[in-house]
Amino acid sequence: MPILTMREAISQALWEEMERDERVIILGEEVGVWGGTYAVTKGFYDHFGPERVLDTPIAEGVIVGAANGAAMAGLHPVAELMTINFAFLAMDQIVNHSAKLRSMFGGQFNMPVVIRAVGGGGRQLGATHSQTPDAIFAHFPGLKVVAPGTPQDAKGLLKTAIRSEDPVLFIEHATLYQAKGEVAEGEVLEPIGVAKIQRPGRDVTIVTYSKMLQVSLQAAEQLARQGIEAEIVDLRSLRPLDMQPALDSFRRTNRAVIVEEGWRSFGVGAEVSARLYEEAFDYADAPIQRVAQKEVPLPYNRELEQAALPQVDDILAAVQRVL
Amino acid sequence: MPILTMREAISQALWEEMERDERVIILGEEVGVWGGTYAVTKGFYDHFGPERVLDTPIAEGVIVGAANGAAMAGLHPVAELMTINFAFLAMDQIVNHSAKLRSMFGGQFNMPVVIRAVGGGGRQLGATHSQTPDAIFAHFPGLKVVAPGTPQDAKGLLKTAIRSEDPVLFIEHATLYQAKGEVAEGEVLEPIGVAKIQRPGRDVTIVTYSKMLQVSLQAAEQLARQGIEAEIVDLRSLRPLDMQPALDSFRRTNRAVIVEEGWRSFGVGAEVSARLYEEAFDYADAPIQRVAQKEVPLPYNRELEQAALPQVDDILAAVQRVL
Amino acid sequence: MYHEMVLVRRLEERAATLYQEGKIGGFLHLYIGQEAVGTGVIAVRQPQDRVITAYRDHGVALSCGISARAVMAELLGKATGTSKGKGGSMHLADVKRNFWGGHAIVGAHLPLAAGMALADKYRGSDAVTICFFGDGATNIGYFHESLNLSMIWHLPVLWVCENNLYGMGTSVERASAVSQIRQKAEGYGMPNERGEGMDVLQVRQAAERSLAAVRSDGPFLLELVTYRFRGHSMGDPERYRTSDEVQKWQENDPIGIFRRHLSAGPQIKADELDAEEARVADEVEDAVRFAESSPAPAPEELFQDIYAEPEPPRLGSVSTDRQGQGQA
Amino acid sequence: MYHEMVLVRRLEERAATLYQEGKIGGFLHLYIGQEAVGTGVIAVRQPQDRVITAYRDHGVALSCGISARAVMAELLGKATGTSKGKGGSMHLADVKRNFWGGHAIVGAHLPLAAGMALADKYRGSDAVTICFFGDGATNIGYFHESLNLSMIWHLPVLWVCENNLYGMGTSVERASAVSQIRQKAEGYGMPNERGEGMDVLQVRQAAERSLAAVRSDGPFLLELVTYRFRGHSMGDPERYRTSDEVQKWQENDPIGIFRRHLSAGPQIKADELDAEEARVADEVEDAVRFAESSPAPAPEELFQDIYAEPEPPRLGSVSTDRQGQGQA
Ligand SMILES: Cc1ncc(C[n+]2csc(CCOP(=O)(O)OP(=O)(O)O)c2C)c(N)n1
Ligand SMILES: Cc1ncc(C[n+]2csc(CCOP(=O)(O)OP(=O)(O)O)c2C)c(N)n1
Ligand SMILES: [Mg+2]
Ligand SMILES: [Mg+2]
Repeated sequence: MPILTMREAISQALWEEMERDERVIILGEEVGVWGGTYAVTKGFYDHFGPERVLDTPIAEGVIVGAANGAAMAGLHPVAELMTINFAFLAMDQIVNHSAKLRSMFGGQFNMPVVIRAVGGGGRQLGATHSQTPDAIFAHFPGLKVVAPGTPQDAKGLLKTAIRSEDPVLFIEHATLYQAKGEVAEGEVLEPIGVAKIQRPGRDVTIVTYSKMLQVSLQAAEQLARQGIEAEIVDLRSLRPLDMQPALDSFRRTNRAVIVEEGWRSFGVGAEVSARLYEEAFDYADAPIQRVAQKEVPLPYNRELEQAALPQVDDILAAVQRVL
Repeated sequence: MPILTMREAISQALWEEMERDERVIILGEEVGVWGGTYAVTKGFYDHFGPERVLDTPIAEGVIVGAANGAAMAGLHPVAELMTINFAFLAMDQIVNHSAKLRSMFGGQFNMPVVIRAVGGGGRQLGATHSQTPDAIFAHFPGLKVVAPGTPQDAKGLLKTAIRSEDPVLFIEHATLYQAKGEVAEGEVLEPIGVAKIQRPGRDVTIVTYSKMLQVSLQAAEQLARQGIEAEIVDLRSLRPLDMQPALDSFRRTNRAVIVEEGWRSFGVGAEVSARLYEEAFDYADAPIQRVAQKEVPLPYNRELEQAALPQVDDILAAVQRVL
Repeated sequence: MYHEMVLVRRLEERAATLYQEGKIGGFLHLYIGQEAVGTGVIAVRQPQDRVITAYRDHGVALSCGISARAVMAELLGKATGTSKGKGGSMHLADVKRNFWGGHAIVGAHLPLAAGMALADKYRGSDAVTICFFGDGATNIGYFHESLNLSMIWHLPVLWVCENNLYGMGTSVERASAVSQIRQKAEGYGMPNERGEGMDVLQVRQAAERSLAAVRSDGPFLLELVTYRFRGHSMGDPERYRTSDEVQKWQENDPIGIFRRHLSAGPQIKADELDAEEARVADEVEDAVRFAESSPAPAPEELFQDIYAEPEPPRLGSVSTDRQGQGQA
Repeated sequence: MYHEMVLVRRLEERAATLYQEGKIGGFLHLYIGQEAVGTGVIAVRQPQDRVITAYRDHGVALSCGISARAVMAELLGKATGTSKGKGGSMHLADVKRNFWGGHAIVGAHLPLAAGMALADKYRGSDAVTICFFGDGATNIGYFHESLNLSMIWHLPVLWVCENNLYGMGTSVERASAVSQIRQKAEGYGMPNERGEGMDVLQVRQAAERSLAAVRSDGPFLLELVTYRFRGHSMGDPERYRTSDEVQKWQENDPIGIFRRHLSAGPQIKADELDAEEARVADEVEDAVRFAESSPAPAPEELFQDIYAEPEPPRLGSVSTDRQGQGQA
């Protein structure tokens, strides 16, 4: 199978869906002439033209709002938020409109909008530009929240999201664009709302997603050298949240560690932990551990920032606590 | 002790702090001439004048943003958001600015701002006007999130919040304003970040806050008639989240039910459940239960809306599951 | 148009009493006094033109051709309502009639209007999106972002500001740097007009001109000065205005003005108008009967309509569903 | 002012190389080409006047009197930096010098400026808040809400738009309905002026006039037309503009223009200016030495400064702290 970077996989998904369906348009800051601040839409403007690749003013509220309106009118717009930190400026459009309009009007129309947003820390961008607030968006029924951790999933999930008749917040990770991985030939489609075992193992269950999937896989390598086989469950989407693979794994290993990049409190790990206990209380041989970001606004200084972000060693320590 | 309604208690807290400290001003939609849409600031405009009670345009971004700026300059502004649903229009100011400016600039200045927001469902206001998204704000370090469930706490916590040098999101509940309770005479101050046992009991621990405290107390009454004594822990603030009383109680009862009005997934119950297990794993005799809102945008129709909101019966059923 | 205006008036008067009786819940914002605006503007729209407005939407909904029955049923939260009883007074809509709602977050529907117009333009349709909003909504960021976008992208939107002089209890003068909303359009170099909003014939003319302008040259801001005779919503103390002021405005009641116009003309007799009013009265009573006898939405409806697509099957097996996960 | 402008230029040129060497991380937005704006405007501010700007803040920080050492140390993330190494290039600040930062969310500091001015007005101070922002920032809702509020409340804010013709890669014409930013002020009835931004003397005059206008009559929008010679930030492909265009602008380099002014006058000799440049070179090297030899923030600093008040004691006892709860 061909090896692609995350960037190439996402770019291919967008390109293929735009070729496939005239209803797909892209709008956002610097998606056109610039080619995307992360070069994801490089070449799109020249190929698809300014009618389908729209550079917007710096105005997140109307970027998502106009995408919502275009979706109401039957297009399948892909709105790009330069980073998920700016999603807070479009919060009302995302949680009050993308997520609610369909049901509030009794299902009269669909909201086939995709909101792409780049998240994650680790690039010394300071407190307002380094967040991983994925969990808060997953709190809202009506929305679907997808966050792939491999090129295969990025391509397959984004294509599914664009074809979907429902609103999808598609979260990419700024430090994963260079990550490489195999991507199947031909039509690649992955279902939204289905978690996936990314590494089999018998000793401990690690539940994670997005960038932390890669960090968890590194931790698993080291654990393997110590004879500890970690099974890694990639949630892939936070809403719908598919707990089945994690539950099946936990019922076998009886030990779980949840790894997320965002802050611990009211984060993804809390929900996953609560559900594991709700569904498999009797299988827990040790307290489920959460590995997450220290609860601080991320500082600029590199060492401080790295100290705040979850590292391989944090995962290893958490695994030791459950064994 | 005098009996006050929640409205009177909140109004008194604001009034007393404005009398006490010239740095306190109020700004928001309809806080002045109208007297507050929930009549909390009735009479303030005439007494304190337009310089201290400012009617704003409908522009939540600049309401909270101007409050942030005034706080940077040393005032203790109280910004009122007509409902917490509109906080999404000020999301960037709340989570990127109120919560982060102090640490991002190395502690050069404080952010003594209070953001009052009315939340909660049950009034047939439809999907965009009925939310209880408290948990998502509690996800952000730098912010303090307070949500009282009794008049005594409302008065004492709001006064502390206004005197605080840190940013506080103070969440009131639209259907609690008429709720009555005893409020101590004289200076009433309650600490932020300290949970409280609102009802002692030996059989099961119910962890809750805000409106659901009242609903849980009703459930406890019924349980008492069946000979089941529920201990009710009121979190009072979600950040800081004081787990000590809940942990102490759980270690005694070995059974816990968490009750919140908001949606279950990625909500308050998830975090509390995760922490109870992390700290008191060996004390759990039954899976901790979460009682929360059904995961739907709240509909207008009264029966459907009530079916989605947590009721006394849901709490009773959850308690049965843990006993 | 006379029938329409009287229908709005009577239906809302009836709704007010039903609200007092507790049969209507939530918020109820009456359009009474502003009927000429919605009626006059929508009178000139073509079928392909989309309409979207804020929560004060009963009049606009009826003008778009939604039946009194469907409106009243929605107010009573019935399954036969425009939004199956899930939206309520603030969220009427009927996309078959190109009426896209009823939106309760102030200003938030302006970006939606821009987006719908973008879609029509993209498809090469000559449809215009007519977006109604209040004076208070022109102070929020959405207004700025949407008008700017509509200009740079030449989006076919007719921006209609219903300036009823107050946003809740705050007068335009206290909330807006300029008291003529039309002046805000100058900041975008957008053609604009400020017109009389109580005389439906003048409204219709202004709407005709501006709608034509949008079809040929792009966005246009039409400000119509009007007044709401009732409180902002039910239970408004109205401390912010005097009863004199209200009375003075009530003297040019849009229905009265139009009735005078009609009676002035030769063809229409007063008794015909009275007959019209009688027909409206029947229509409203029929709507109330229909609504009251309509079924409430079924309990399962709570979990319907949230997503267009079912969840992947496997999720169903997670027994948290039993605990009310619903669509999560 | 000459010293100041040259200092900004040289310090940033040095910062650019340090960025290439990986000693500076994150984003680095250079002010090179726009020095006349910050220098000329801040030259006329009184000590009580507050200054706030966006992330392109090195020049404004230096003009406010922050030492090259403190700026360079912040860029290198050192404990001796303006923000203890926690803010970085985009978040310089020194409230003792009434410089309130460096803000990285486009437009978000405009409401902060309005609020600071509100506080000064409330206290009866005659301080003015000077708020710098880019052309791109004038399309976001914050701009609209803040300018409107400043008008209705007569807040003493001097709104200074640094129109460098682009917001990242998007030209003013493509992003804004009006290419003259000053025209947006008309929508608020706000006095305004569009001026030359490359000649520091003209800038200073315009700033003097407009600052006086704010002190006497309230908010004023001053648009200064300028140009950034470098990319938006490090690693900008610059597909959106031609090198010819950049070259043409570089011909009226603000430092060159000012140098010609000075040399024209009788009192200043060219060699004095050269000596000045030499002093600046030393100052920059000293700043780099200082920054590089400064200590990094201590590990404990990670949990400091987040809250002004310690948490209630009891919380400490919850052992989740051990697991890195930090201040939660
Ligand atoms: C973002 C937001 N803020 C506040 C409110 C509460 N609110 C509902 S209607 C209204 C007044 C709107 O005034 P205007 O736009 O003039 O419309 P009118 O009611 O006069 O028709 C307010 C403040 C809201 N619904 N949404
Ligand atoms: C709300 C928000 N959206 C997008 C960005 C990304 N961004 C940073 S700078 C910038 C361009 C700003 O242009 P302008 O206001 O003209 O300032 P200039 O860079 O030209 O000085 C953008 C889009 C951001 N920081 N904040
Ligand atoms: Mg109005
Ligand atoms: Mg610019």
